[in-house]
Amino acid sequence: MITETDNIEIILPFKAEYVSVVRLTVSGIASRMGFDIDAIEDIKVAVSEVCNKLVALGSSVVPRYKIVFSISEESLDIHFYCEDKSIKCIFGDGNDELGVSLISALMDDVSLCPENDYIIYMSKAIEENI
Amino acid sequence: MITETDNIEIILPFKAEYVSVVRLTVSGIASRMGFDIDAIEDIKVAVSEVCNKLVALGSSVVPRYKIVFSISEESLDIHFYCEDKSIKCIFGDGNDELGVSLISALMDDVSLCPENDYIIYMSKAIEENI
Amino acid sequence: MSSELNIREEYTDNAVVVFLSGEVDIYNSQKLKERLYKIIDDNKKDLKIDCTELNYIDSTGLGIFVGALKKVKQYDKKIHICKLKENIKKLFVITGLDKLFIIEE
Amino acid sequence: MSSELNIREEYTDNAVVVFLSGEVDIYNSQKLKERLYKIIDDNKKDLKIDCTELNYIDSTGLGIFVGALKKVKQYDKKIHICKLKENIKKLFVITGLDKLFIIEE
Ligand SMILES: Nc1ncnc2c1ncn2[C@@H]1O[C@H](COP(=O)(O)OP(=O)(O)O)[C@@H](O)[C@H]1O
Ligand SMILES: Nc1ncnc2c1ncn2[C@@H]1O[C@H](COP(=O)(O)OP(=O)(O)O)[C@@H](O)[C@H]1O
Repeated sequence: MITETDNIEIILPFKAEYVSVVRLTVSGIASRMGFDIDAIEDIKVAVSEVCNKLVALGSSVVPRYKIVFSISEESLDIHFYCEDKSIKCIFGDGNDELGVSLISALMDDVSLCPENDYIIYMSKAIEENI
Repeated sequence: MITETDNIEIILPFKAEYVSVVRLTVSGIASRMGFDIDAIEDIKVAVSEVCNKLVALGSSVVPRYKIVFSISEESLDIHFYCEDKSIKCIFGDGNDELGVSLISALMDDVSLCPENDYIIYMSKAIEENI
Repeated sequence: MSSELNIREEYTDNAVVVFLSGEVDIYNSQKLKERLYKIIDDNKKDLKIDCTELNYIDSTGLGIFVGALKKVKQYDKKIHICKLKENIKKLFVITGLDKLFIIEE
Repeated sequence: MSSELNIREEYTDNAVVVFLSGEVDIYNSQKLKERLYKIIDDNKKDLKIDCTELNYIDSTGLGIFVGALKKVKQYDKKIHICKLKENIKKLFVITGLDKLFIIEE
């Protein structure tokens, strides 16, 4: 089966004031994809939790981080990137029970500590009840 | 005077369905900057007109274009980029009177056909009545 | 998120009232065009476009209004555009389209 | 765009009712924390947090509720959280915080 994937990237400073911008961007993407209102809210919360943690950590090396939204017919896949390679396994310190429990519960597939070039991966399927 | 500028970039496919995503992103940025509701609407229209034209033109070389939002205390400066260097002076064909008149009237500073590495530049000052 | 476009019409003796709600943009303007053109051809009456709930329109949408105007003129009819929000009325003024349509409060 | 956070309080005989509207997120949660903590210390009463118009909250905001709970408990008081929208109530259930607060319709 051949499916086309569209990628939308946003690159932004490690600053708390722009997390709401990401929420608007992702809600626009998710609503265009046909997610229902509840699912859109879930995705907004999960994405924001990662942004919150990145903003709290910051980087002394680079000013910004990147989020890639991959849009297919089946799901919205989200990867977080940063060129500062010391930013890895960001929830590994165990300080964010609330955030981690939200991300894990609200998304369908999550990789919080991947051995990869991205920091975090999360995915939401368009029809959860497949 | 030293002022800090924050840059937010969004990179997206040449597709009509994602222009609304750009509108949400830019409205989030502009509202965070403190623009009033009328100014936010102006910026949304002007940015969308450029996206519309880019989407209508498309590119046979690259799948996506880039918008950089530069946020300072004085203004929101917006640059459109594409790696397909044949995309230049996009409104030069004279087919878009409506779009061009809107962009020119709604933004404070506009460069529609720059001799530069960006396709279009536009800027809105936070206090128009300086 | 009222970014969808909804179109609904009501019929009076000598006009069709078209209610637009949401956003008209490049993604959905074709739908508006087809609907307006069909209404015009099917009814051959004046058109009244009620924009109370229209939150956004771009040049694509404005161009469709212009096209619809050319079409009603073939039947010697008019287009009234009413209850425009201020930010949208401004777009009609900037483009000079406020002089082509009958703009009403 | 109701992304701003607004906080308003009303006083009854044995409780302070705090009305939250808009969004609580990492950017404005410090403002919520300071306001709630001050209300608690100044009044030493039960807190009732009315979330009718709260559209969004993240873990930063939930953490502040937990902190506020620790604080009211010093005065042997309780926190009632009422009129949560379904999408926000869900966050309390996921995190188990629905068992720490008195959640009311
Ligand atoms: N299910 C829970 N029950 C009780 N307290 C919790 C629960 N989850 C988190 N907390 C507490 O809420 C506060 C904020 O949580 P968290 O966001 O994980 O920490 P932090 O603010 O340090 O990032 C902490 O005091 C934490 O112990
Ligand atoms: N101020 C105006 N008065 C009358 N007609 C106009 C005006 N501006 C644009 N038009 C017409 O509106 C239609 C759409 O405009 P425009 O967006 O510029 O063209 P296009 O749809 O080819 O990109 C065209 O037929 C154009 O001639």
